[in-house]
Amino acid sequence: MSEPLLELNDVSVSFDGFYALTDLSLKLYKGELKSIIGPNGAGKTTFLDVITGKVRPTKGSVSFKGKSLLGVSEQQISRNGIGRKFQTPRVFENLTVLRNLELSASPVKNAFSLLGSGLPQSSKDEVHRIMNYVGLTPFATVKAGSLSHGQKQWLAIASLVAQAPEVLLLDEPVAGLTDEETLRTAELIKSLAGDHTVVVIEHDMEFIRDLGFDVTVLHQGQVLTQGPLETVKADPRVIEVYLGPPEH
Amino acid sequence: MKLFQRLVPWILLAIALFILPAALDDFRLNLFGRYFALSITALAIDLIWGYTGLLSLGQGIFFALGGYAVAMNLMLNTKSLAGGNGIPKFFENYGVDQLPFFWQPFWSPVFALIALWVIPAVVAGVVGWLIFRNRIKGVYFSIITQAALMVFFHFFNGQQKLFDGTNGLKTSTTELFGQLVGSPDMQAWFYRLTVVLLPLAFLVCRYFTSGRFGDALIAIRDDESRLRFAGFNPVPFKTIVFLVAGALCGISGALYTVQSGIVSPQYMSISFSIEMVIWVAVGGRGTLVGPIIGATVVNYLRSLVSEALPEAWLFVQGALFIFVVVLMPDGIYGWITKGGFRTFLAAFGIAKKAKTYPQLDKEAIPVD
Amino acid sequence: MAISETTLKEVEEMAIKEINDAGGVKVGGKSYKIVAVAEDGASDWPTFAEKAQKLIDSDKVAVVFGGWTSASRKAMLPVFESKNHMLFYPIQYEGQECSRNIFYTGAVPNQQAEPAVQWLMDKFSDKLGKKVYLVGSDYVYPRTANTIIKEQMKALGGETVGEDYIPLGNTEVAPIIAKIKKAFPDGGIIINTLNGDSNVALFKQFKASGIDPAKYPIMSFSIAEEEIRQIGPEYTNGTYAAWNFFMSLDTPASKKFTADFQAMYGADRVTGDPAESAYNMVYLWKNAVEKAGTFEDLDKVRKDMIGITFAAPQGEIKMFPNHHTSERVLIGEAEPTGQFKILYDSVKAIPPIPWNQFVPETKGFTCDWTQDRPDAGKFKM
Amino acid sequence: MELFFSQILDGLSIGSVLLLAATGLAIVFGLMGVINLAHGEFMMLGAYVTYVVQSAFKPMGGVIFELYFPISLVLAFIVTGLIGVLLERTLIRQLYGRPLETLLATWGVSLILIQLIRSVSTAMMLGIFVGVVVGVVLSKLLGAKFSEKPFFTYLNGLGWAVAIGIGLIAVNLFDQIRPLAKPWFGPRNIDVTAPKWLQGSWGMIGTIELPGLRIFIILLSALLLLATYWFLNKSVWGLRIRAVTQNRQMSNCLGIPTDRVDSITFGIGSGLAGVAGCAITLLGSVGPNLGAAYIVSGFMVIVLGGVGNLLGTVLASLLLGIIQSVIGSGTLLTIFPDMPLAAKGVIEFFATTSMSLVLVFIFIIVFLQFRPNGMFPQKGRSVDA
Repeated sequence: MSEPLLELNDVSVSFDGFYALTDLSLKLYKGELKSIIGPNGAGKTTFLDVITGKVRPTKGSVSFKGKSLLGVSEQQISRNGIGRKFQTPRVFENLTVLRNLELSASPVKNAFSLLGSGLPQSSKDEVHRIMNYVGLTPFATVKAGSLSHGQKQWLAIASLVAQAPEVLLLDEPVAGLTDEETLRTAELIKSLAGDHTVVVIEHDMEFIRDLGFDVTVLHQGQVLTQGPLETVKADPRVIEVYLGPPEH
Repeated sequence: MKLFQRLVPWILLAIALFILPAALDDFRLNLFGRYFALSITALAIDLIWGYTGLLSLGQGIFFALGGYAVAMNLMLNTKSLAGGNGIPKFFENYGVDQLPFFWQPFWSPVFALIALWVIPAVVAGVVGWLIFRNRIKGVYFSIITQAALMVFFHFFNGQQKLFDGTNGLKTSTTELFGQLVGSPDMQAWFYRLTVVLLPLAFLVCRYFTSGRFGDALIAIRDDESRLRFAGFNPVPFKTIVFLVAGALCGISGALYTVQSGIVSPQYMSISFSIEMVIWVAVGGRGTLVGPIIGATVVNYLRSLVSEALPEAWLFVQGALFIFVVVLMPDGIYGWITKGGFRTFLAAFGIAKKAKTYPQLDKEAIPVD
Repeated sequence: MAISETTLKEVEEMAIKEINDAGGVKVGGKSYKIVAVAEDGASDWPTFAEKAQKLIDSDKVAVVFGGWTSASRKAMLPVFESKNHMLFYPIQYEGQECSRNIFYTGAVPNQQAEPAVQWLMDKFSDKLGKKVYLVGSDYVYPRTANTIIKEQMKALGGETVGEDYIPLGNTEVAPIIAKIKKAFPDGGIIINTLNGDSNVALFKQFKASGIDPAKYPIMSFSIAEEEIRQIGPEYTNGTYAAWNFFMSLDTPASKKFTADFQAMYGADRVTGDPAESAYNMVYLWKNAVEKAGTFEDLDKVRKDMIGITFAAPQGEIKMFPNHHTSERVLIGEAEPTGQFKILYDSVKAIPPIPWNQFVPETKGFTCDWTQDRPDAGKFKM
Repeated sequence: MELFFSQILDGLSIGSVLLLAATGLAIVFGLMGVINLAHGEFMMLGAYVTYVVQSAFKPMGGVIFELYFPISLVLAFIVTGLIGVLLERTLIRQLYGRPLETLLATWGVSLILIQLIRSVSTAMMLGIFVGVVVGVVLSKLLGAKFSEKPFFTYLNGLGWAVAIGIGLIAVNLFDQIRPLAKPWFGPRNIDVTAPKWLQGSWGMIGTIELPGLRIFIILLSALLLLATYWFLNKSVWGLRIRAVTQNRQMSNCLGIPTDRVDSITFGIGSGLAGVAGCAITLLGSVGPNLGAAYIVSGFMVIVLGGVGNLLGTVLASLLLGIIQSVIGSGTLLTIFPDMPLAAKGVIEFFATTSMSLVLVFIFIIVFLQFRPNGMFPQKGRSVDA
């Protein structure tokens, strides 16, 4: 294979002596689709924090397209093409659905240019397409704060898509959704694959199966194992991590 | 409701331009001129707090800087106030016989007119950038702006030799175009000037809060770090609005100074800057008409109460803070526009209950 | 700061009540009752200016009595000058001012500070040398008063070893105590022009740091009986103050004044110089109005005010052409009772000299509003 | 050397006053996230408690009078603590998680407390009592009849407005009776005299005077700090408080009465303010405006030290105290007499009380450029959720 798009090398993150990540190394290639699972405290969210510049690793290196991401600000990483959806859906509650999406879709992010020009027509069309796809068009002029939890999840995902990043990092995209909504979200994410690199963090095994992505298991800040879901599920180490050591 | 919201600013302007001057005596009209000057500060605070979520407790700095700029120019250009060396008399009290260097450019009225908003803007820009750059926000931002306010207060208060210290600079006996600034005629002109500048300030604020820039401001207020992950750097946005707010406060301070006849370090007292916030809260933050109503109503109330029962004002003011924060977080204007009045009538069975979100009522959640 | 302004309001109301009870002000054969409109400046200079404006424009008052601290007067002065109105200011102040629109019934430095410095030198210079340390609040009165004291010390062949200013209302005086101890390791004379709350801190912390009045004579210009009550007599005991009136002044007029005041406001209350001065100004105005035969024609009242006398609690005082009154000079030592033991008494009233004659910039200047000249407020003698 | 020691002593004593003011704030701000702008006014209440206790002891005289001070320290803690609990139960409780709102509301409280102390009289207290009783009764009556109706909230508000009106009328009526109308304290400053054993000097070390009350305040602030530390880290309630701070819902599930924990935390913070106010009567004036002087510096200390960290609070207050004393007294000039003229000019410019304050604030702002979260920032994932 060619050069990895995103590469983590020996990354450790410690909070006051507690190691959230220990010597984690991981490669992500262009167009790759990956699910990350692991028990609570395995370092899944910290892993995303490191990539998106929210947390600076104590040691190790992170690079995107061959360039280091250490010390690069969140906004710059985002502009470089790494987008992230948070664990709890974070939307701008006092902006309407449409404006939430338009803000994310804006190709210029600079304060002065935002003062002058409007959104280009192409972006507007794109916003409407996405909004329509996630079924939020009837709510275009509703403030995001008054949407239901599931709708907020979709708006968050839609905003991420509107940002048009190369790498999409989705932290628990179906938490708190109904089965039906989960199904739809899986379809949405699958439809995004192909031209995007997608990383999904989830607990919901049904959902992971629906996605059909390769799975990486994190445990105590390290990669435990990788591979297709069925293989991983059969791995005794994974069973031990999830269910505790086998009793004798 | 929409029509009402659109009409309100025009109604207010008409009242200020035609009805008040006819109805009030010189002194009261002058007071209203001051309230409108303060309304510009309220607009500025709404811009940074109501829209962007930055609660600054230091707007007094910029207010006073604007006031000092205009007062320095007026004092320099008034012959009757000059002492032996042709410089303002108060310098003699402290044995200063040479005009401090930074007073020099204030001889020029053009410079003063520019300085009264550029200096506050620059100070706000620098202070704001230093704070925002370090991602200091929320209450820390409030406390640090308060500290900055104390720096300026102690500096102006302690420098008798540079600014006449705690005494402040007086403008009523200064001259402008050969007339006493304190004369009724001049005051009437300052009133008109204020009533013209206030809508301009309103338009400036609307320019910044409508459109995509305004969306970004609201996004900063709602979830700043999320905005970063969307690729926006909040620092320039915040610096720009803080700078604009600083400039507006400077203009407001200058207008207030010429109408009250004095600028003193007390404009940088802690309580004054916190009061400014309550004007916005009472009127309705996050709306542009609200702060104007708030500043005018609260200050008018203050004049009335402190004249009738001086001891009661602190009680009233304190109660106002608590009432607005706990029971009326949207303020007067917000309460009305958000249907508070209709809900009120509906509660008594007089009007139909307002539909909160008509779209939601349709149960239009598409599920395939 | 609100240490004792309210007393002035009370004493003015007392004077007004006395005048009204005696039939009011007699103008042109008719008697008028005085109606008082009270406004609170709230220790805030811009508010003083605003309220003065309101009294003149809205309430259309005949005269304004009031002000506390020179900063408040300086804030009101432009209002009175631009509206050509009339203000009576009751507190001792730094001089170097002579407004056509203000009458000053408190002491100027030649009626308080200068005799006090002279007295300190006469009494202590053998033991402690001709050296003084100046402590004051950071505003115009202490700054200007100390400029005058420094010039006077120079003229007396003495020396000012240090001066320090505390922002109004500040109560941290530890650095100043350190400086004083450095300047005077074994005692020396301290002149205190602090105003308001800082005084309490100063006296409490002086005592704790062993700055004992026996070794460090302290002369204060803003500590009257009322302030002593608020600081605590234990802390001020043995320090000195210079005033034009003390409650302990043993004359029938003084005793009557205090008795009347206590009858009206309670036996536990005290009078003092600022109160007496506030009382005097109401009567001076009444006498002038009766002489002028009008209270509306302010120019006439202003003209007839000159030369008006009043049998004040301190003795007879007179309004001079420079709009200041003559004053009796007294120096007292604070006692554990909170009263002053009078150590020096000029007996006769000293004429006021608003433009100070020790300071080179104003030496030789005078003020005379009876003269018809544009610079009547300040001209070379 | 001697100069050095006396500077340290001065710095310590200024710092210890800051520390006294900041300890309670640090608890309330650090543990509850509440910006209590009425903290200064709680100090003021503590000072007034001291005054009341002193006045009560005055007639007894002699040795008993000398004991009034320790008693007022304890009473100041209890009284202001209880008022703090009351405030928490009525107002602060409604504003958790909205620090900016607590800031504005507590500022309102501070204004009311200032004016209350100025104008409180028996007549006023009776009037307030009448108003509250009428209000509660009206609210109960209306509640019994209309609590289900949609307009109940407005009606209840109207009921309270009526109660306030009746209360005001009652105040005016009671005011007619002269002994009732006399203000308890009035707007003037009041005099609190330290007991004899605190007034003078406690002897000398070399040539350095040891001012009794300064030493006392240093010891007191150290003692309070230790007590606070012990309480938070070793006592059962301290454990509960820390648990609630870290995870409110979890604590609730574990059966910790979070309501009471909140009240106790706020009460202790307020009580500490009361003790600080009591101690401050030794140093300065006692009046309705006492609090304003300390509140800003208190917050500076916390921001500089790092929120929720007692060690940071201690170091920050001492650091600020020492800067203020060294700069304000112009000691640098004495230590380095041969410095260049320009530097000398600068130091002289700042060697006044007000300019040393300016320098302290500038120092804090510059410091935060390098350490935006103070000396000891809170670490971990929860900082920026």
